[in-house]
Amino acid sequence: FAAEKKRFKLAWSIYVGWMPWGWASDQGIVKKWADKYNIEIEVVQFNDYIESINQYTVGAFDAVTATNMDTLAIPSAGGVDTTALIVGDFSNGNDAIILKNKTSLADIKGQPVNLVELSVSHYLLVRGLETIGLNERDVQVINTSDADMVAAYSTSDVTALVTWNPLVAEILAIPGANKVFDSSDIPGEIIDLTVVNSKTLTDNPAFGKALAGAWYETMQIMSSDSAAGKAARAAMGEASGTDLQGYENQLDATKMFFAAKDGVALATSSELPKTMDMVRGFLFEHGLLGDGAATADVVGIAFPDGQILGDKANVKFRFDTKYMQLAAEQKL
Amino acid sequence: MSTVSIKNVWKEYAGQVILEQLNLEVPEQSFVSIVGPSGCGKSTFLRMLLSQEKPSRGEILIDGQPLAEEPSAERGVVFQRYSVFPHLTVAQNAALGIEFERAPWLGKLFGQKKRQALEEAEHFLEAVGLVEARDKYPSALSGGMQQRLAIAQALIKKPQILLLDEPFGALDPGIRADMHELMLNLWQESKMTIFLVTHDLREAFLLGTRLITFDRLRQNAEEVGYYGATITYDVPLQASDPIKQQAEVFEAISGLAGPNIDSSKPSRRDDPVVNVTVVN
Amino acid sequence: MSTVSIKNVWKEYAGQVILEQLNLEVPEQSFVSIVGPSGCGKSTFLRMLLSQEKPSRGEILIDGQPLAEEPSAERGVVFQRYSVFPHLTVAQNAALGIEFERAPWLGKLFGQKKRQALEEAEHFLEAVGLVEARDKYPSALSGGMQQRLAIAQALIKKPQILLLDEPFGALDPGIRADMHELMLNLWQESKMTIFLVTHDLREAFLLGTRLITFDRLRQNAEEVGYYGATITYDVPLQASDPIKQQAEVFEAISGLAGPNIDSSKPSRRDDPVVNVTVVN
Amino acid sequence: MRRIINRKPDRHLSLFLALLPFMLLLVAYVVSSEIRLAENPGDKLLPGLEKFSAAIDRLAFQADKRTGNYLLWSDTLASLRRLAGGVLASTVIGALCGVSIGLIPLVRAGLSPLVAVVSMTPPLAILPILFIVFGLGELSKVVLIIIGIAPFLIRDVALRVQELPSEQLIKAQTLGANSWQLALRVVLPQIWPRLIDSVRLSLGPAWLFLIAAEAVASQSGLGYRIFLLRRYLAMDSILPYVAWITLMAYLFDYALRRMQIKLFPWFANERGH
Amino acid sequence: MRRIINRKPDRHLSLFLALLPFMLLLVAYVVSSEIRLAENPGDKLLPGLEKFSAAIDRLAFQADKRTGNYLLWSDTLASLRRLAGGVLASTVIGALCGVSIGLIPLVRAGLSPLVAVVSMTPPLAILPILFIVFGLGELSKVVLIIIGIAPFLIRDVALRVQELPSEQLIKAQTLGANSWQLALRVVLPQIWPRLIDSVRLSLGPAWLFLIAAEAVASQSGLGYRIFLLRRYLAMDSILPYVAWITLMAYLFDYALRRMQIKLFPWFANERGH
Ligand SMILES: Nc1ncnc2c1ncn2[C@@H]1O[C@H](COP(=O)(O)OP(=O)(O)OP(=O)(O)O)[C@@H](O)[C@H]1O
Ligand SMILES: Nc1ncnc2c1ncn2[C@@H]1O[C@H](COP(=O)(O)OP(=O)(O)OP(=O)(O)O)[C@@H](O)[C@H]1O
Ligand SMILES: [Mg+2]
Ligand SMILES: [Mg+2]
Repeated sequence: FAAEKKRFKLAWSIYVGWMPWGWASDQGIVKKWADKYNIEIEVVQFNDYIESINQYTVGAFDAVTATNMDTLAIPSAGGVDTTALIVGDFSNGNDAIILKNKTSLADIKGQPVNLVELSVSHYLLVRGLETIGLNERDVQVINTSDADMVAAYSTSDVTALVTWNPLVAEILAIPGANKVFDSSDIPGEIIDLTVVNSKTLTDNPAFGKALAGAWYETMQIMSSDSAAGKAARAAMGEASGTDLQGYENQLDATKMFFAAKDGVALATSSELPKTMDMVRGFLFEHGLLGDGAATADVVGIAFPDGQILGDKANVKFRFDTKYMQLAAEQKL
Repeated sequence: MSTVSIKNVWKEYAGQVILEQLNLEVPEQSFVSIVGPSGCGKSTFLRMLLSQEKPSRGEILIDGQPLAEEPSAERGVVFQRYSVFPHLTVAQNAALGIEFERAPWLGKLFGQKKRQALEEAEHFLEAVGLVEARDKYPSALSGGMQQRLAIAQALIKKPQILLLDEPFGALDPGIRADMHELMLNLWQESKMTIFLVTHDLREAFLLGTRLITFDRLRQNAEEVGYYGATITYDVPLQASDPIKQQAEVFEAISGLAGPNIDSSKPSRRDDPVVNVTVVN
Repeated sequence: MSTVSIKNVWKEYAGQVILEQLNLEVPEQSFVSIVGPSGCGKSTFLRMLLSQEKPSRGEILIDGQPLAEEPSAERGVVFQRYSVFPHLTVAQNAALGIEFERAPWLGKLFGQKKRQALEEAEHFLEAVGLVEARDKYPSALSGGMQQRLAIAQALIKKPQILLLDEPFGALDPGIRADMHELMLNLWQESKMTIFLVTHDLREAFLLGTRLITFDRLRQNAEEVGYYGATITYDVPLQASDPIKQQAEVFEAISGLAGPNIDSSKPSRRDDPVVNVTVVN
Repeated sequence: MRRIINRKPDRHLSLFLALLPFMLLLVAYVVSSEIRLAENPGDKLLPGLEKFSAAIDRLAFQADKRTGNYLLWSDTLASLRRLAGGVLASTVIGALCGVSIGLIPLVRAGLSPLVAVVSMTPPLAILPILFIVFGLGELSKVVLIIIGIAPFLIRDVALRVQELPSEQLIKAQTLGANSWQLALRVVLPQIWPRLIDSVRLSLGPAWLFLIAAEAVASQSGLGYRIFLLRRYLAMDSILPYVAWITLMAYLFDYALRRMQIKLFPWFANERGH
Repeated sequence: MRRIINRKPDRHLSLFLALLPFMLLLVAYVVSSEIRLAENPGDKLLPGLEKFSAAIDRLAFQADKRTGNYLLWSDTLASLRRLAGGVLASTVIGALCGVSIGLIPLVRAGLSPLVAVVSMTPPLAILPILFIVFGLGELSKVVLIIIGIAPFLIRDVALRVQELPSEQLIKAQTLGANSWQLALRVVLPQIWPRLIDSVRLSLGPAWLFLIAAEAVASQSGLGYRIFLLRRYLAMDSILPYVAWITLMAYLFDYALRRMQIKLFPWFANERGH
């Protein structure tokens, strides 16, 4: 049954690729689009990324910003049917493996590696190790909170770590820190999404349209070289605790899909199912698909072309290009 | 205006018998003086009358009814250790009982009513000589002043039964005499039943209509703890008797008033009080 | 074995004069009895002798030297309120002073030495009749027992100056007589100087070699706080005098021993102590 | 030679002694900072003192470009509002529940195990549930502070109530007090000054919980700012923020102490000062 | 009708009253869980009770695939070791500094402002500096607990020392005690039972800081596990962990209470029980 809603809530957290939500909300762009579709959208900023996903998962929010991996691991594995509404960007260097006073990834063997366990950093590490024929058992993973990563690096206990921006930039500024592997070596695998509860979306297409409209209007402004674009980027930088320069550095390591059609392209590419297969393999191995999971197939992932990875009867993660497509065609 | 019956009451602490076989019938309007060696259980006896402690055996009846299971306004008390309320000034301490009665909800009076309560309290403060210290907190009072405050506090409620545990111990003779007068007047006026524990035999005789003594009958070091104290003398007194006519009783009792005495040596002490009396 | 000189000492609390113009020369080996109405400043006077409080004006000399600025083992004390240590048993409380002396580092003796200290303490416990309560904690003692423990605790140190604040108030006549004996023996033995605050005039006469009274000379309600108490009588006593020979002094003093008396009405009280003495 | 317990410093010595450890800390900081900066002039961990003044100037006296607010003040205002709410509510709860538990055996039997258990539950571990129940707004932040410190206050107050001499309660009953009057006139007034002590002790934890709450979801507040700056290891801004929080907390502590002495003169005397 | 303050529940009623609120909480949980599960059978926030038993079985009684450890036990061991270190060290520090501050005016003048300031400093905000000084290993976790609770213990002990009747100190001095003996024989022994109360009150915060420390950098421990589990909202495992922490904390609390009564019989009597 279609339960029409009027009020919706979006949770976003502070990260380079999601800062536009905060700005769009501040600038009234979200409200403009919500008004257009005669709904209300509340945009809530989280400082704690995981908590924002958790709150989405337990139903406090209708939409949230998350990576492809965390979407699969938390809401989807938690039984919340979730649709990737907007494919915003993929990490293209934003996540990196850093060694202290060593220059080659192979040197990581046998070292303790500080990272946020079970996060995309962890995934990056595993993928990095694969490229040189190593495996997770060849290093010693130490869970370290992201907020303390920079400080942790300053101690002699830490010789290797994996983390994301802006922490990467801060650490690389310290003499002796060397980036030995980053997400540009596995392009398109760490994808930043804005995801929506599938049921809410089906019942209320207006919500999806308003979000997509607001997002791509914002993209257009921030990608322009005009004063307005620059001001937008400066504001986003400041909201994330840095300045224009710092924010643009982060953008440089991010493959933003300013144009809706680029997002559509990634979502429909043949690489995406392969990526998702690797991601779910990683999650399965680390017990993140639910401890009852016998295989990585428990959660079904649907792609725009109708292809389904995993359990067809239990599709909980859908890539849907419909709204991006509408945006690309200026039909919103 | 209450009779008190104590029926075969025993009290033990941690397996040690403190009091045993207490039997006592106290008619209404009695003024019972209690004397006995230090540590024999006089305060314990009062605590039982107050329902602060329960007898280990036996029962206490008031007007034929079992004692209420908790302290109540019918039974007032002045404790051996000063127990006034440290957070209230002298005047507030004195008026507290009135406030409890007249302000059932807040326990506090305001405006006209408050002034009236304070006035009534003032009357008692005057009687115990504390008017000038009206606004002091107990921490700024001398020991004797605190004790007098506790007395005023208890008297103001005019309880039916009043339990006094060495209330005048910290007072100088002058004030003490004032207190005696006050006490006797109130007693005659309100016809309450009073139990007074004191170490001053003279006081006991002067005030009481009846004198009872607590002591251990059997006593030797090995058996301590097996036998408690009990009532050894129970003497009716006539308030009008001149004290010196009671010299005989005095003598008999004074021989008992120490803890380590065995009854074979009735009086090896030269207590000045006794001496003076005996020479009369 | 110390002389005490008090030179024009005043004491004020919060702007209120409590004591004024105290002047006193006490030769060594004196036994000074102090009496006075409740709240006149007797305890305050002892607190100054103990260095617990400082005089507001004037000075106190001991053997010609200014009083040490802090309490010391030369000056022992028994406080008006029982002040024994709640965490130590009776025996441990009594032995504490010995332990402080012999175990400078730990304040605690062990083995043979400990047994010896406890034995010495036992001697004093016996004198105050607390041997049987040896292993009890103060919370399980009666008021009088705590007071006796405090006495034993102070005496065991044989201080040169001993300050006693109504130490016998909570004791029955029998025990009190024992305490008197004990006190006099110790005093004769160790030749200390004793200050005894008491409300029992008889006791004051019996024990003291000198009796001083504190009182306010000028007194009317409006002026309270402006005038403090001072020494009004200072009478030498001879321990050997029979008490009745001191009747005159007695009479004079008893007229003063109340707080609200103006000197024009010397004796309106019928204090039993006084009465009895006078009839002799 | 007086015993050390009797030697009281005069005003000047007191002030000197009080400042001494802070001076030492400052010197230690400056030295360590110099050493680190000599090795790496860009070191962010222990910035030089001049960096602090620049950061303080920026945060406190220049309007933020994005929002137009003076960050330090707007953050302070936001945080203080939450803190005040949480601490006041906790104090009221602490007084009410603490007195009930300490005074009424039936309530004690029923609630004291619950309070003990709640006080032992790490609130940060059940954040998701708290947020679901109380939402993500101001309420949840206040509630986190309450959950964090109220159990402590309750238990402390209950302990203090039980420490009142039993003679006092007996006495009040003989003066005719019913339970309610007794709580109101005998127990509560004696608990207030002790409650102030307890609140003083819980101010530190209250800030802790406030900062934790602000680090999860909020757009202003001192905790939020620290969280944001931490990722850049901007110690030149973080440390002034920390110092500011500490200063405020210390001033509250001081104010409470003065208040206790002013409002409850009998208490200071009882304590023997 | 007796006053409510005099009505003491018997053993059975006590037990019933103590369990009642927990029963109510359980019922509330089960009902809410049912409601949520009816909407989304995969709901992770309030899993059904059977999920808990499965999770407990997995965590406590089956070796972890990756490490071969029984997670619950190895985590518990790691955490308890840190907790014990931190609490013991804090207790010793609390007793020593608290007694010195409470007893010696010179120390009070010098240290009490410092302790007040430290107790107000949010430790989590200055973690980076702690790391530099104490490294990232076990030591820093223990130190975080100490920084978290020692100032509270110190201040509480100091307050308690100042509450001792001044007559006792005077009396001891007339018995010839020097400051050291006085601290050793008069003050400390009377502080122990009160210190136990203070430690009981600080157990909750101690766990809190332990969990926070383990969230920063570690490979084992209850706090580590909770944060890891939080990454995929595995409340079916988190809640048993929280319950387990609470249970242990409660047992410690209980043990401390028993110990206080056993070791310090005079204290319970003084308090009037
Ligand atoms: N801390 C204080 N602040 C203000 N006044 C005080 C303080 N301590 C004592 N006083 C006042 O000093 C006076 C003398 O008190 P003190 O205890 O010396 O009397 P006392 O002679 O020992 O009386 P008692 O025989 O009743 O023990 C009293 O009036 C009391 O109110
Ligand atoms: N809580 C207790 N536990 C164990 N024994 C106790 C307790 N309270 C009192 N006692 C013992 O009971 C006996 C009587 O005490 P009580 O206080 O009644 O004596 P008392 O006659 O009032 O003495 P005093 O004249 O000295 O006040 C004492 O020997 C005391 O040791
Ligand atoms: Mg008694
Ligand atoms: Mg006195």
